[in-house]
Order: sequence, then C-alpha cells, then structure tokens
Amino acid sequence: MMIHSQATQSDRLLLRIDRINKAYGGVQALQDVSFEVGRGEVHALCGENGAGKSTLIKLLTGVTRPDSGSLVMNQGALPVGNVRGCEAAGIAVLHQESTAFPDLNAIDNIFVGRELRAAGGFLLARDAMRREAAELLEQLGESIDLTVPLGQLPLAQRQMVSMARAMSCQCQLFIMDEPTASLSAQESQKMLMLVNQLKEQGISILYVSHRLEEIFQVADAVTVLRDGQYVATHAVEDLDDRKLIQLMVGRELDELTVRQTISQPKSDETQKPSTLKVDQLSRQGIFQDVSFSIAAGEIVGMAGLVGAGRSEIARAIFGIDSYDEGTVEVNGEILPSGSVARAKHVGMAMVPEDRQHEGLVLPMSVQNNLTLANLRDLQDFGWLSQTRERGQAKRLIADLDIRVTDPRLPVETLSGGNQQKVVIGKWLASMPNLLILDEPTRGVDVAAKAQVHRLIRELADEGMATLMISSELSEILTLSDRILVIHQGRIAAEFEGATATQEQLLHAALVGSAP
Amino acid sequence: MTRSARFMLLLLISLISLGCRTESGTNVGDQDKLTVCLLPKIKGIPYFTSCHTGAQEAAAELGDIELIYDGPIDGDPKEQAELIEQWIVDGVDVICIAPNAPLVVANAMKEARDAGIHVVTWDADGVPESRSFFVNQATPESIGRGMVDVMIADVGPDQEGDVVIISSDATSANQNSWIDAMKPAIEESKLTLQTIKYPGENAANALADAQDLIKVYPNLKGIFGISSVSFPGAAEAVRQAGKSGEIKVTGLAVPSEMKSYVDDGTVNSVVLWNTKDLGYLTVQVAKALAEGRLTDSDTSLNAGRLGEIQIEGDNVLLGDVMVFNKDNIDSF
Amino acid sequence: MNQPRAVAQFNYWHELVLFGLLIGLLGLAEYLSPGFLSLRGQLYLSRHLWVFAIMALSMTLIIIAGGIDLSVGSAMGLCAVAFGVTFEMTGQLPIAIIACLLTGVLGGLFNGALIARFKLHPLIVTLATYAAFRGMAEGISQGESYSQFGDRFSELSRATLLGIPLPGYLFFVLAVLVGLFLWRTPTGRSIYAIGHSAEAARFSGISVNRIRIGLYTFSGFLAGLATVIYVSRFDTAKADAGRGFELDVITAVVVGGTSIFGGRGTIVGTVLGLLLIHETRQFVGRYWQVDELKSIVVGVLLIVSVLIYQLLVRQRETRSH
Amino acid sequence: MTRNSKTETSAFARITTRREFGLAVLIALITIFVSFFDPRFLDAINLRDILVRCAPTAIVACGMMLVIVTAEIDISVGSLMALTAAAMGIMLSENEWNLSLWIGLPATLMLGTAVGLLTGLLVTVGKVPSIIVTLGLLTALRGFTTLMMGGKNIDGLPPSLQHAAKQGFWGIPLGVWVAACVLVMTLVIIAWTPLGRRIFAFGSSRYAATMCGLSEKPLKLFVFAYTGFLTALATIVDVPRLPTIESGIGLEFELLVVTCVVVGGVSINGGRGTLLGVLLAVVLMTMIRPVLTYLEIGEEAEKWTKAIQGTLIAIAVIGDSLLRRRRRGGPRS
Repeated sequence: MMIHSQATQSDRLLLRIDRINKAYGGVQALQDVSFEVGRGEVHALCGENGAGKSTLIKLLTGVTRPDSGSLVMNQGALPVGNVRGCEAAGIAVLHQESTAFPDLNAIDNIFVGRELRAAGGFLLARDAMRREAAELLEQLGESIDLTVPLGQLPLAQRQMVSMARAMSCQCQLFIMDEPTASLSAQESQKMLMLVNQLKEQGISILYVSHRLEEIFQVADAVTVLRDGQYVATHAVEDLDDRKLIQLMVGRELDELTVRQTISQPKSDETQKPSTLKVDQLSRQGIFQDVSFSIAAGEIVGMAGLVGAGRSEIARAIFGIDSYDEGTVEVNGEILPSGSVARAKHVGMAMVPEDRQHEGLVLPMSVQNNLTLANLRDLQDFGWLSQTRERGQAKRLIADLDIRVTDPRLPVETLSGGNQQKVVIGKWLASMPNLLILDEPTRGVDVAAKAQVHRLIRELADEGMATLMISSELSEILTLSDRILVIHQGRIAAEFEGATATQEQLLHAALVGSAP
Repeated sequence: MTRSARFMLLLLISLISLGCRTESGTNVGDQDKLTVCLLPKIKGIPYFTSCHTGAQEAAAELGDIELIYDGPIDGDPKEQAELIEQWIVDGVDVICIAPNAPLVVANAMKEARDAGIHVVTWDADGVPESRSFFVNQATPESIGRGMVDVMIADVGPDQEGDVVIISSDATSANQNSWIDAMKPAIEESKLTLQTIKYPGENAANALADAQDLIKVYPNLKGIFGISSVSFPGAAEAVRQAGKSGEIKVTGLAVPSEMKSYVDDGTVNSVVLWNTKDLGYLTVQVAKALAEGRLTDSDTSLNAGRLGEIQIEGDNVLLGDVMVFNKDNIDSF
Repeated sequence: MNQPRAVAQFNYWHELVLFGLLIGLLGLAEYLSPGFLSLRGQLYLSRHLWVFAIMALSMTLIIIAGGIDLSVGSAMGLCAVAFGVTFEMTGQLPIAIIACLLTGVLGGLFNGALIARFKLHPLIVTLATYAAFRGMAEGISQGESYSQFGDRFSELSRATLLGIPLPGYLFFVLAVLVGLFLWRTPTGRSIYAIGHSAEAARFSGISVNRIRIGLYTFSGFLAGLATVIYVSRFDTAKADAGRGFELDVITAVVVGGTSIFGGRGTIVGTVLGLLLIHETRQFVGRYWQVDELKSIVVGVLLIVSVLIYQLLVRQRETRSH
Repeated sequence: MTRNSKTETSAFARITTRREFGLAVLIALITIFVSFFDPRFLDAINLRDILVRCAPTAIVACGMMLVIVTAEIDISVGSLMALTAAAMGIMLSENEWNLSLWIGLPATLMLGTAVGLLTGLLVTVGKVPSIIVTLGLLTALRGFTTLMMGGKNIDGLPPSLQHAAKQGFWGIPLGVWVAACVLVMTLVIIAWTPLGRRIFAFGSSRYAATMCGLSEKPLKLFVFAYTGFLTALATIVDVPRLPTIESGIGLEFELLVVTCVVVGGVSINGGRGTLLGVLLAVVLMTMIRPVLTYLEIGEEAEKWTKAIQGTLIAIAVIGDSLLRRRRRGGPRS
C-alpha cells in the first residue's frame, strides 16, 4: 500500500509540513507552521496545552482540514480531511484519550473502520481478522481475551489494543499523543520500548508528551510549538529540561525554586494532630485493610501501578464508592460509607482523576463551576445570591490566575491547565482541611503544572492535609512529605518524601515490598 | 442573570397584554344560517360516518343549515367536552352529541344550555338535565338484550353452550353498560357466559383473543363482538378456524362492514338501526328545536322523509334496534 | 473564546423564538377568524390547559435533570381510582383528595427509588410503570367509574376569581415557585448540573440520588394534584384518566425549549410552549373544525420548533469560536 | 472497576448472568405452568398462532434494535404502520385503485422507507433528537392517516395476499417466513458486515467512532430507513390477516416494540444488545395474552391483564439489573 519513494536526495525525508494555517472561528490554532519529519526518526512535539499540538494531529490524521498550507508525505500531497485517505498514505495515530469501543471486543476494536472484507467486499473476513488481531497483540507481548468487550479489560490492556489498532495498518508515520498519560511508570517503560522497536523497523514516530524525561529518553529531534506558532526544532542532544521548558513557555521558569520550597524537611509534622485517619479500609476484590493517617499540613503521596487500586481507595474515602469494612475518620469524626455530602461537610475535597467528566460540568460557565461545590454557602434565606456568587468566582479566578476572558463562558473553552485550576478552585471555595488529588497534573502543560505544584505546597503550608495520587514519580517525590506505595490493593511500602528515590518506589510498586 | 430575569418578565407581561383583547366572541359561519354541530363518540369509524351522511342529507334538504361534524379521533370523552366548550365560545346554535361517557360531558353540556345553545343527545343518552331531547334509537338495555336475543335465536332457542364477550377497553363506558344489560339476559337463557375479553380498540388483539377463545372453549356456541373492531375480529377468527356456522358471531356494526361475513354464514345477524336515519332525524330535531317548532309538550314531530315521529317525554323515538341478515342486509 | 459578551450570556433564544411564533399565531388567528382573541373566550377555554400545565412543571425539572417520566398519565389513572375508591368508602372529599395525592407521591417515589437506587434508565423504569400503573388502576376499579362528588367539588375547577379560573391561580403560583426554585436555589442549580453531568455533580458533593428521587416524587405529587382538578372538571374518577397525557406534556416541555438531553430549559419556556400548543389546537379546532388536523399540526409544530432552535444554535456556534 | 478476574469468570457464570438466559428461563417456566394447567396450550395450532402474532413485532424489532444500538429511538412505528396500511389498502383494494400487487407492494415498502429516511434526515442533518422527531411523527402520521381514510374502512384486499397472510405456505403464514428471513438478514448485517460492526461501534463510543473516520450520517440514515422499511414489511404481511383496514391499526405498537427491545437487553444508551434477546422478549410479550386466556382466569381477572403485563416488564428489566449488580464488583463497571 505504501508509495515507494524513488531514490532521490529527499529519500530520508518522510513528511513535510508546509506553512499550515488553521483557525477555529476567531482563534488562530495554527499559524504558518512548517517542519519536517525524517524517515525512521522519533520526532518529539512539545508545547503547552493550547499550543496547537492536537490541532496539528487532527490535520495529519484527516479529522479536520487546514485553511491553507500543504502536507506532503513521500513527495505526495496528503489527502486532507480524509481519515481513511491519511491511513492509506501510511499515517497511524495513538490518541491521547482512549479511543476504544468499550462494548466491542478486541478484534472489532482493531479493525473497525477498515475491516478485512470477503465475499466481494460485502461480508467480513472474520477468521482472518481474528488471526491478525492475535498476531498483532502477540508482537506487543500482550495476551488478551479477544472475545470480551474491551470495557471489561484494565486500562493498560485497552491502551495496548489501541496500539495494536494503530500498528495494524502498515504505517510509515506513527503519531503518539500522550501515549503514557494514563499508564503507570512500568507500563510507560514498556511503551517506550515499543517506540524504540518501531523505530528500528524504520517507522517514523511523532511523539507528543508532557513528560520531559520520556522525551529525552526516546526522541531524536524535538519541535516546539507555542500559541499555534512554530518555535524551533532541535536535535535532542542540544537540549536539557530547562532549555526545553524555556522554549515551550517562552520565558525563564525556575522549577528549582519550586523544588527548594517543596523539599524543605517538615520536622514538626509528627506532633500535628492527624486530620485523616483511615483504618483497615477494605472493599471486596478492590483493596484490603488500608490504614494510614495524614496530619494537617502534610502531603502524602500515593504511588503505584494503574489498577493497583489507588483511585478506588481515594473514591472510597471521599464517599463516591462504598466500602465493606474499616473506618474513615476526619478530625475525630467517623464518616458513613459512601456519602460524599458527609465527607464534604467535614471539610474533605477531591480533585478527581477524570477532569472532563468527574471534575467539571463542561457546558456550564466557569463561574457556575467554581461555585458548584459550595452553593449552600452562597445563599441568603435559601436564595442564591448573584453578587456573592460573582464575587467568589472573581476571587478564585484571581487567586489561581485562571486565564478566562469572561467567567460566564463555558468551562470547556479553557485549556487543560486552566480547567484543572477551576476544579481545584471549586474546592478551595468550600474551605476544606483535607484535599485529595488524583493525578492533579495529568494533561496539564509545564507552566500550569509548576503553578499547580506550588499551589499544593502553599495550601499544605497553610495547614491543609493532602493526599496526592500520581503516576509521575518525579511529581510524587518533589511534593510528598510521606509516600505510600499501593500494590494490588494493599499498602506495600511507606517512604519519607525527602529520602525516597524513584528506584525504591518503582520496586515497591512492581514487587509489592520495599527493597 | 438579573438582565435575563428582566427579559423573562417583559416576555410574560407583553404576552399577557397581547394575549387578550376585551371583546365578546362572535359566531362562526354566517349569521343567517343555523349552525348545527354533530359530535360523534369517535370520528373516523364507519358507524358514525354513515350517521354523518344522513345528517348531511337532512342539512341539504332543509337548506339554511351549516352542519359541523367533528369529534375525537381516539374517542376520548374529555375531548368531547373540550369541543363543546369550544363551540360555546364560537356561539353555535345547536349541539347534537353522542356522549361517550355521559358524566364527563355533562357539565359542558349544561354550560352550553346556560349559554342559550340547544343541546340534543343522539346515539346514546346523556345526563337528563344536560340536554333537552334525546333522539332515541336504542337504550343500553335494548341493545344488550337485543344482541342476546339474536344470539339465542341463531344458536337455537333451547340449545345449551358457552358464549363469550369480546369488548373494547375495560374502561369503555358504552360497552360496559351493554354488558350490564347482557349478563342477566344470558343468565335467563340456557347459554353460559364463560368470560369477557378486553382487547381495546386493537384489531390484532381482538382477532387473537377470539382465536384463543375458540381453542380454549370447545363447547363455544357464540361470540359477542361488541366493539367496532371486536365484531369483525371475532368473525374473522371463526372464519379462519373454519367454524363458520358452528360458532355464531353477533354484535353491533354497520351492516355493510359485515356483509362478507353474513354472506358466508359466519354471521347470521347484525344488530343495528338505520344509522343514516339516525343522523337525518337528529338534524331534523335540531332544526325544529332551534325554530321553536319543538317543545317539551309535543308528542310527535314531522321529520321530512321519515314522516311523523313519535315523541315520549323528551325521547324522540326512531324505533328500536333492527336485525340485519342475509335477506335484508343489502337493503341497508 | 473572544465572542461578544452579549452573545455569550444571552441564552434565551428559544424563548424568543417561541414568543415570536406565539405572537404570529395569535395575530394570524385573529385575522383569519375574528373574535379569536376575545378575553372571555380565551379565559373560558384556558380550562383545557391547567391539567397538562401543572404536570408540565415537574416534567420540565425532570427533563432538565436528564431524566424523563412516561408514567405520569398512567399515574393519573391510578390517582383517580384511589380518589374514587376512598370517596366511595368514606364519603369524605378531603380524605379522597389526600388519598389521591398520596397515591401520586408513592408512585413517583417508586419510580425515583428504582431510577436512583438501582441505577436504571428512567425511560425503562417509567415505561414499565406506564403499563403497571394503568393496569393496576383498571384492575382495582374493574373499569368502573366513580362519580357524584357533589356540585361544590365540581365547582372547584370551573369557579373563577376576577374572571380567571381557580386552577389558573394554582398553576401560576406553582409555576412561579418552581421557576424561582429552579433559577435561584442551590438545588435548582444542582438540577442543571446533574442534567449536564451527573458524575461531576456527585464529585461536587451534590446528593444526586436524593434530588432525583425528589424530582420523581414531585412529579407524582403533581400528577395527583392534576387528577384532583381533572376529576372535579369531569365529575368522573376512572382508570382511563390522563390516557396519553405523558406525550402531550413532554411535547409541551420540549416545544418550550427544554433539551431532551438535559441541562437546558426554563419554566418560562415551558409556559410559552404550553400556550403555543394550546392556542394552536384552539385555532385549528375553531378555524377548520377538523379534529385530525390538531394532531397533525401539533406534531409538525414539535419538530419544527426544535428544528428552528437547532439552526439558530448552530448559527450562533459558527459565529462564536 | 472491572479487573482481570472478570474476564476469567467461568463460561457457565457468564451464560447464566446473560439477559437471554433469564428470558429463556422465564418463558420456559410460564409454558410449563400453563401446559400443566391446560396441555392444549402446546397444540401445534396454538404455537402456530403465537408465532404468527410474534411476526410483525419481531420484524420491526429487528430495525428498532439497530436504532436503539445507535443510541437513538423511533416511537413512530405504530403510526407509520397505520399510514402504510392505509396506503396499501387504497392502492390494492378492489374497491379503490385496484392496482396489481407488483406495483402496490413495492410502493408500500417505498413509502415506509421514505418516512424512515425522512426521520433519519431530520435526526442527522436537522440535528433534531430522534425521540422528538418520532414523537412528532407519532401524532402527525396518525392524524394524517385518519384524514386519508375519510372515516371509512378499507376492504377487498387481493385474495392472493389475504390467503398468503392467513394460510400461507406449507401451513405457515407468510408473516412467519418473512420474519425468519428478516431475522437472518439482520443477523448477517450485525455479525458479518462492516456496516453492522460500525453501527455497534458508533453506539459504543461516538468519539472513538469519529476518530476512526466513521461518519454518522450514513449509519443513522440506514437504521431509520431500515426500520421504516421493516414497518412497511410488517404491515404487508400482518394487516391482510385482519378483517379490515381501519385507522386504529398499530395503536401503541411502538410501545410494544420498544418494550420488547428493552426487555431483550438492548442498552438504551447504545452499543450493546443481542438479536436473540430481542427475539425472546418478543415471544414473551406476545404469549401473555394467550396464556391468560388458556388459564381461564375469568372476567374479573381479565381486567388485570394490563397490570400483569406491566409487572412482567418491570420484573424483566429490574430483576435483570439486580442480577447484574451482584456479578459486578460495584456500581462502577
């Protein structure tokens, strides 16, 4: 299916993006962006959220069409605005959000949209598809029951099926959009190995990620976008964290300062009364006798593999899910199982894993989202007070510097970082004394990430007890005073934040015991 | 939001202010003509359509009558009341109603009379004080008994055996009133009423129920199909079961609708009265009433081609139910 | 993003369209059949409205919260039977009325409990109770109708104060209360949130289940209230009360601009929708005197009104971002 | 949260928790009970009758299932059945136009398909929610049909058609044969054609579908047109069985079909459902009336018919959800 390139000087050039423009309504998402991707190279694409990365991917995969400019692949123009066409031209993509069909099995998930035909193209070649699917997953080193609906498989396996789907078409350019965003550290490593394998097969990879360490691990070249404009392309050797971040945010950003403030040893935490006390918390088949406590002003990090049960524990504590045994105690008050209202009442707040569906009411305005968690505090005699509502929204927007032109705009128009700030702000308004953060910086750009980190630390210094779940070990290490590692629903190990190392955490997460 | 609140308020106020001009209702149609409304139980079924043709005939004959024929397509008595109320506002002259549930429409009818509109009931009577005259072709008793008598005649006077009734909905007022009349009549006869089915106004269900009844009651001698769908449904079932003649089917229907079943002997007799005459007479009565030619004391009325018609009290008598069979069905 | 503020905040297009349609209709009607807009006539015929109108209020809330209640019509049947039976037993109107309301509340509670506790789809639950309620009503009453509740009771529905029928006052009071509740109370706001995203609402500590149960119970209660008016108006309590009402009510609410997917809608819109349908039926009935046309016109009206709105919205969306 | 252990549940456990299993058991129990009470229930003639009555519902349910799988709904089928019936009658009846079957029947099918297409267009192009479009059509079409028939019933369909619908071939009426064909056809579409898989894919995740370059319009146009077509087909095979064509045909048919599809375990949120489940549900719903007749419950109890039906529906859907909840780890799935 691939158009074989005649031997020319441009033989090593695979894709040329030439003065691409794309605007949504008034907003210029891409402004004459041009760069090139060579054969068999891993080309990282960096930029803050809203820099235009996703738009570029949409163009390359034919989901949308550019306003002007050209996309050239193998000296042939790419069929713009035509998904199948782009696939035929040899472009495959692994999307950020899981693009799996929860109700379909692995086979259908891999082949839907370009099924193998039989009987003159009318019927499906089911056996052939089954065989090929099995082979593909074989290559990925995954053994998945091909018959069960994907929704019943763990997240990592779903990701692998999406991977298989992407690889099933003989592609020359493989676009990976945040492939590790929802994976645990060890699964991410596996993913990166796959990237190298593909590279060896001579497949070019356009790698989009917020995780700098990954980029430095796999990428050959890095292209940086900012505010829809092309900034620069560098060989990865001539870059380091700071330089890259600088390119992305366009200004000096001293992460070290954050680090320093963060990793200051907190000596007095032992005397502090514990805000949260979890005792023998168990839920059949999900997590078993989890016991720990968090003191006021303490940040406890929770590490572990995806599916180890971290989010489930958090949800149980907050009352989203109910639990079978054990107790959750906040400031000496024992909470009933499965009552968010109660948890909220005693000053608990939770920033959930899935910002889009659990954290925010996307079509609602920023203001209404910011006041959703404490509407009761904003009423006089049962009526919501418009003025106080507006006031609170204004205050929070200022405090967290949420970038929004008008608080009455739907929150879905905001960038990921700003959305996350809204979620946090919504809870700060209710004056909590215990904050649960589940993947607080997933899909958040570097600048916003630093802001969020600083914010978490500041809150802790003001006496907030914090439980932070993260799959980014660096994040855990930089922020946490204490670190709990969850392995298969149990607390496998506990570390001091100041002294712990990535290796220790990884070991505990994988093996289930401290080294 | 305060702005939007003001917007909402504005909306409402302007709406209300515009919604109504103080001014009394005017009549529909032109003034010199007499507006007569004919309100059937259900619009769109052959029975009442044929009444309508009769009414049109009379209207044409009498000349200066504007005839309005309208009614609920689903036979909802509530909508009958709403139509009457609509006509009260329109200020029509006479309302002739076939009440599907006398009580439901009673209040509306009373209000119509208070508004100076003549109200006549036909086909079925309403609450007495709600109308001035009832064009009476049959009371529930006479209909119920009539059907049972026909059945006994068809089955054979001293024949024993089972009969079943296939009605409409469990809540349909008319059918229930007929059933009340039929039960004692069946009691007196040698026949035994096995059960009553309620397929609703659904032809498929009626057919299905009849089929099952035939299978379940081997000694079944007759089926009463007492709704516009259950009568043909029952007949069809008997015919398909090849039991035409063995199992007698009878009920209430426009003879022409049942012709084919009468011809092949599935149905011996169809109980009905001349619906065209019913419509015709109703309009005659309306006209006479409007012109004051008809008063409570009258004992007879000259009704065009029907000649002198008896009046007992406030009942205009069209004559009792008729029985159609092979011999006279074509004369309908 | 950088759209003009006016557009960003003005979200009452549908109400505006409806209002335009209504004015147009009234004008046309008065032009084609003079005397249509007579105050006396309008007020007199407004009695066709109240029973639906009252149920439309709770239906609006439920649909905004992303649910639906197909069982209201059948619930009315059950309430009517409860009314009749208790009256026959006790002869006391107050008791009968209480029984009627109670039945409605219990029916609604049943729906709500199934939907909230068992996480069943409202469409499924109420489809089941749609059949079950009506069936129970027929079984209990054996299809018979109850009546003779006394003239004073039947007066309730037709008596007027300052020319406006009493049920009208009841409706407008309820409408204003529900409207304010929806627009200006924490719970009201929460209902919108639930409609957009129940998960997000839960994660904000809103007790979604309690609100849902509350809404369906309220719907049942209003069904009971509507039944009282219905019975008083027609002097009859029977199992077939309110047959087919659910569709008429939903139609009115949707024409009123409430999104069937939840999250959007206002009481003002619903009131406008009710009026629009009411006036349309009235005009068609008065002008053509053909009952079939009513259902045709209302059906088309339903589709067209939403179509217009959709076109409007998409226009707006292309203008903004 | 589902975990690996889910996928390792034994085949037996998997089967027993399926909706199809529950329905089959329910049907079996009822049948056993009735035939214990009255063996004649199992007579060939009775089973044949029940099959015949299943036919129209089953035919339309095949289309409705696909519609609901794409997370849409079509509640206009009842009125559409009336419309197509009236049209067919006017075209074929010897008292009316008296056209030949070869013109009349295709025309009827085309009418059904056309209305289905219209629905599809309003939903896909007009962006009007399907429940609203079809709710509008439900009332509009019914009114239109009544007007069209002008208060008269239509008789005199061609004898050949009536015979096919009533006696049929080899003792089995036309409806059953057609229903069988439609079931097979639908099964092929679902399991063996890209179209079918894409319909399910779309219902399963709209977002993922667009990312895979699946386009919504053709899929939805197809499901609605298919339903319209099948409705007309059901009319053709079922209405000639009835004594006459009246404007009340297909009253509340839409509710019956939707109920069957839902009871059959098709997820109202789209993406999930099996043809077998729907078929079993159709049988269950259809057998209630004859069962009650055979039980000779008597006239008082007859008035409880609707109540019994309603309760059965409730049991079917609620009981199932409870069963499923016990299998699941928790509320999340």
